[in-house]
Amino acid sequence: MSRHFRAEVLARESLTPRHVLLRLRPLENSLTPVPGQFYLLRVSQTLDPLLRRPFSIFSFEKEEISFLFIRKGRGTEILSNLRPSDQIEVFGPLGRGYPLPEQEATALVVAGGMGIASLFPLLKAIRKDTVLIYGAKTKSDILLKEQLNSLEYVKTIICTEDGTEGIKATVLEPLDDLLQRHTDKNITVYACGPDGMINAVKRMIDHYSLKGFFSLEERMACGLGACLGCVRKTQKGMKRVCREGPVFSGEEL
Amino acid sequence: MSRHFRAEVLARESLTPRHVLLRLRPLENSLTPVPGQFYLLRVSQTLDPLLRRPFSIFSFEKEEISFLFIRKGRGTEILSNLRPSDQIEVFGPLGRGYPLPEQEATALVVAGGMGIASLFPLLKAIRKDTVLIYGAKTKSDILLKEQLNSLEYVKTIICTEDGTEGIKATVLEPLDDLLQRHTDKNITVYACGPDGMINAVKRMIDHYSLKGFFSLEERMACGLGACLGCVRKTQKGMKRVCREGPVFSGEEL
Amino acid sequence: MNLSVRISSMKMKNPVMTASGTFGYGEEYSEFVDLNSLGAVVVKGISLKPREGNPPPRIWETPCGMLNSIGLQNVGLEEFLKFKLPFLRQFDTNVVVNILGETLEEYVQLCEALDKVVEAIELNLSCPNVKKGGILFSEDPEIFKKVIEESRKKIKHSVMIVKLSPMSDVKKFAKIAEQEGVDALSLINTIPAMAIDIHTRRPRLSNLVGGLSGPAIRPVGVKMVWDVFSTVGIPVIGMGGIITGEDAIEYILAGATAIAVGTANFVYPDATIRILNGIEKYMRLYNIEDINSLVGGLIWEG
Amino acid sequence: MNLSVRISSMKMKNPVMTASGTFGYGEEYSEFVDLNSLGAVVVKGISLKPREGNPPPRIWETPCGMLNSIGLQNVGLEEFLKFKLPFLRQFDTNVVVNILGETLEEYVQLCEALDKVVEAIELNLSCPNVKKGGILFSEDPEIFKKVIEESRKKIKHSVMIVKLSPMSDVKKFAKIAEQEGVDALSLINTIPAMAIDIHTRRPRLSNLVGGLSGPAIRPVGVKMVWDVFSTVGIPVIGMGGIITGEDAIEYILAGATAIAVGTANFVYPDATIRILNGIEKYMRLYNIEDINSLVGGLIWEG
Ligand SMILES: Cc1cc2nc3c(=O)[nH]c(=O)nc-3n(C[C@H](O)[C@H](O)[C@H](O)COP(=O)(O)OP(=O)(O)OC[C@H]3O[C@@H](n4cnc5c(N)ncnc54)[C@H](O)[C@@H]3O)c2cc1C
Ligand SMILES: Cc1cc2nc3c(=O)[nH]c(=O)nc-3n(C[C@H](O)[C@H](O)[C@H](O)COP(=O)(O)OP(=O)(O)OC[C@H]3O[C@@H](n4cnc5c(N)ncnc54)[C@H](O)[C@@H]3O)c2cc1C
Ligand SMILES: Cc1cc2nc3c(=O)[nH]c(=O)nc-3n(C[C@H](O)[C@H](O)[C@H](O)COP(=O)(O)O)c2cc1C
Ligand SMILES: Cc1cc2nc3c(=O)[nH]c(=O)nc-3n(C[C@H](O)[C@H](O)[C@H](O)COP(=O)(O)O)c2cc1C
Ligand code: FES
Ligand code: FES
Repeated sequence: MSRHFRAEVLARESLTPRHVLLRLRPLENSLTPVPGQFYLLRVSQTLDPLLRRPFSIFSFEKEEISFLFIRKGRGTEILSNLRPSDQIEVFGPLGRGYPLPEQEATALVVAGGMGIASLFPLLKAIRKDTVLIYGAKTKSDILLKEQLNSLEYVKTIICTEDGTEGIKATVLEPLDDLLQRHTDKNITVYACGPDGMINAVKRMIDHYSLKGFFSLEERMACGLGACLGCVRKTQKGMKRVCREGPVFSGEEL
Repeated sequence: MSRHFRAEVLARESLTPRHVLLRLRPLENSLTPVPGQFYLLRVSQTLDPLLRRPFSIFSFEKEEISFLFIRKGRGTEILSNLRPSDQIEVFGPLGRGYPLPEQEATALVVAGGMGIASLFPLLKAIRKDTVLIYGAKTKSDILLKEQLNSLEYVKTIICTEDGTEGIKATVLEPLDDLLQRHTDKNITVYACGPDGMINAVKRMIDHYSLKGFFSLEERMACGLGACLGCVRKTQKGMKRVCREGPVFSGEEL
Repeated sequence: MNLSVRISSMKMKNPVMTASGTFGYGEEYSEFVDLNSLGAVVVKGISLKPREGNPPPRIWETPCGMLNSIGLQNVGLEEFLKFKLPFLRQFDTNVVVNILGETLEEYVQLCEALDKVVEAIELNLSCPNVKKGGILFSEDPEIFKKVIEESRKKIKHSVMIVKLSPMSDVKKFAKIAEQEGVDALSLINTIPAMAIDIHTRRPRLSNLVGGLSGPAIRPVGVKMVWDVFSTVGIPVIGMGGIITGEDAIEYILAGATAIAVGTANFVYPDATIRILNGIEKYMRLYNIEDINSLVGGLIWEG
Repeated sequence: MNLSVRISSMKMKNPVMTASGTFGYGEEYSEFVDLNSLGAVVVKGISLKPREGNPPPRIWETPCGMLNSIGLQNVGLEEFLKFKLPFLRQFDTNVVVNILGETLEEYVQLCEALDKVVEAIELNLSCPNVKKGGILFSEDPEIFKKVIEESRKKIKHSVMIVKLSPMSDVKKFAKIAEQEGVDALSLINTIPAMAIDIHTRRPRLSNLVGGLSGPAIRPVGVKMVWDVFSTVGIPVIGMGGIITGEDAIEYILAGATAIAVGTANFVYPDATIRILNGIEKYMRLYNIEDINSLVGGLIWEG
């Protein structure tokens, strides 16, 4: 059982022309991840691109592990050209995932764009009523509609910046709405998305004195806390996103 | 009609575990090569490996162009993993090929190991009685036996160093034999193979005052005569294998 | 959209040049590249007399790069003027001659012979100075200064470019060159490097040491261009590992007024045109009217 | 088959070390690498006081390489001795501490504190000297000599290693180090470089400049190791872009008695072990009894 193993491509599905679901079959026993943890995938057999690319665990079963990503640069481009039976080197699970909400607490999940990839397994794991606020630029960036609908405990509020799907708003407006209406302070907020969104959500939960967990992204090399490449400044100094994160609590940030 | 075009992989056939026949379909019109000319293939979509790899034309038809190569290092390894419908960038034909024997002359073709790849299309083009002396280390390095048998004008003498196929000899012994018996001086010798063999054949034809053409290999970058990377010292100074060669006449060398 | 730039008095229709030694004498690539569409063609380094160069093997591939030790092979000044230059003169582009010498006098003579004959002369000073026991002209500030001073006297009409070696303190050498009245600087030349065949235990290059070029060195080139751009007032020609238009823009933002394409020509015979197209695409994307507005456009509050 | 080598008085069971800054304090990789099987663990550069380093972003990928500008972040001497060293002491391997200072005094104090405590001390002199207006200790021969001289006085038991910067005349600096009684040299450190995001026009690293490492620089490292090996008599530790056992052999043939694995750890968490296995495989293939017989084994009649 090692955190470094080979896997075989089962399928590469295009959710949209830019969004890819990569389904892999581990060729060795691997550790069970917690939602919010991530893996480093080696994208090339050659030395270019050199570094591995980090992706949140999207789903994990005994015989299948999958990642959901957006084609962005060279690495994700190569990954999106993988074909069934190709092999790939996988390194993980790494980092700290999302802690589940405490017994009495309700979860409020805020996903910006690709943040949904990291939060989706959390939504599946929280087996009680949960609200998801899911925002993106436009209709075609809203993924997994069916899968979200089929999560029985989850109520989803979709918003797009241009109003082409759901309400025309950023995630912040429905979030503020909800928080204002719920005087119950036992809410735990989970957020993953662009830095701007993270900062705004953080300010909001501070304002309402709520508990929150935030997943951050930073460029990575080692994934193990050794190179000090992926740090973020926190209340307690520089913290490694790959080791102390990627999920940080509101107090830490 | 450009010498730089894309092609689609039709098939990658393994003649032996180490010898690969790569059959391509040009996606643009391309120029008709002469036997002995070569192409530079780009092996990777990424920047590593960076340089193109040179291969002699093995066969050329309107809809198909193919190369025969041995897996040697990183480049040929990647090429041998290509699959049908993959695309690849092809650059050629480049250099000077073999001139056909003159009207009255008989051709004597000497192939050492992979030299057969460059000489096979020549054997097909010389439409008169020709002797091929084809040597290699061992039985499994002797390729194309059936195809050679089906060339009606060609009489093939196979030799292996360990005697596992044909006669136990290097190409030099049957060659010397033949040349001693043929007092007719109107023989043109064609040779392609390792440098040691080329040098020995060259000495031999000089001894018998025969005409000869030799195909050389040197590491290449541009393939166009611009970088001066691929030179060989000749009677007339440094000559570029990619431009003045790869086929040189006996007098030049 | 304006793509034209000036390297001192040399006007170029766009900032794309070829890097010396990688584009032959232009002719070799003319089937793939319309030479009329290049800002300038920089030819293989020319010496007074023809030279044979090093024995093979002369090149070796390395991760994202290559080594070369051509060793100054070239046709010599006379043949260049007689056969190579007339070919290039058919095209509406600037001709830049890179020159190589083994003594101070050779540089001076070459400058004298080429002044006014070509639009620009680029001094490659990464050659061993035979009179000073093989030390490179680019290594010792005194020798460096002396060659430039004497060459400057002979270059009255053409643009004088000095090519900097990455193995020196580029800021220091750039300042010396500027003080001596050089019109423009080009950089970087290849980085000395070597490789060994572990099976034969012999060097991969007959000459043992070669110059590393290609994408591997790009981040080093970008930094040095920025360093020189921040130090001197004369225009900089940037090169080292440029493969795409985006790489070219990176160099321009770092301070290059023009850029040169080297090893990329081996990867794509029409690399210069691809790069030119890539530059135009970027300018359209960001609505850049004038390429000159990008030069040194790096945003940095350091 | 003998794989053991000696770096002065430090005996190593094999020539595989880790490169400072790429292997944390050993602990981080102990799940993937049995630290007992390494020749030595070289830890992240330590300074007297803990340091925060540069703000992110600190790394950027380049063709076959990467840039880093960690900026000396480390736990500081005290915490290292209290928490990091005891962990490493559980293993049967040598511990080498890479040290960083901003003044001559800091180097001297670090040497004093670490002498005898660890098997070897590696001076990283590619740090800016705050007292001399930020000039690097590795840049100026006088300053370089001075730090070594003073540090040497404090290192009485441990092996003293000086790490050379590729941005200097390595032969010259190697000679100075040898004359000052340094026990071994290590090279190369990263090459200063930079990259620009052409879309935002801002540097890819918050610090603008970073160090280039990885396979891209291997041919430069091999040459410098050969240059230093040919110049001095003390052992050389080679590094720069070693990814496979074959790369390690290349460095050894160029003159490295031991080699260090840096960026490769990020490509494969068990890179050190893979490299060790690769070295053994090569030795078996060629029936090499003793790894020491390969050191500087390049065949070259130059
Ligand atoms: C912990 C973590 C989890 C992630 N999970 C997902 C996910 O589930 N789905 C998804 O689509 N994306 C995810 N990302 C972002 C993803 O890693 C990048 O989009 C990807 O690395 C881009 O690679 P590229 O080669 O295509 O892009 P390029 O821009 O060409 O990459 C260049 C370099 O920058 C790095 N890089 C670029 N963008 C990012 C980024 N946002 N974060 C970190 N490094 C980056 C690359 O890894 C590479 O080293 C995650 C990032 C982190 C840190
Ligand atoms: C004109 C010409 C025609 C050729 N035709 C054929 C052919 O039809 N079939 C065939 O099997 N081989 C042929 N070769 C040899 C073939 O080019 C090499 O085997 C191939 O480049 C090896 O690449 P690699 O990456 O697998 O090997 P590596 O050893 O990893 O290559 C490293 C570098 O060395 C170069 N190199 C290695 N061996 C040679 C060589 N023998 N000649 C030139 N460059 C070399 C590579 O191109 C590359 O740049 C020909 C070579 C030349 C010059
Ligand atoms: C094969 C080859 C030959 C070269 N010859 C010369 C030369 O004659 N004069 C010179 O100044 N630079 C020469 N160079 C250096 C290039 O002009 C350029 O500075 C260097 O290759 C970096 O650019 P690149 O990475 O784009 O190739 C040569 C480079 C290569 C690869
Ligand atoms: C992330 C990172 C951090 C580094 N930190 C240090 C350091 O603290 N001290 C030091 O001397 N070298 C440091 N180095 C340089 C390496 O030790 C090594 O010299 C260099 O990376 C070349 O080897 P490589 O190409 O195998 O990585 C660091 C390199 C990297 C990539
Ligand atoms: S990626 Fe190396 S410390 Fe986080
Ligand atoms: S490969 Fe460039 S001259 Fe032949």
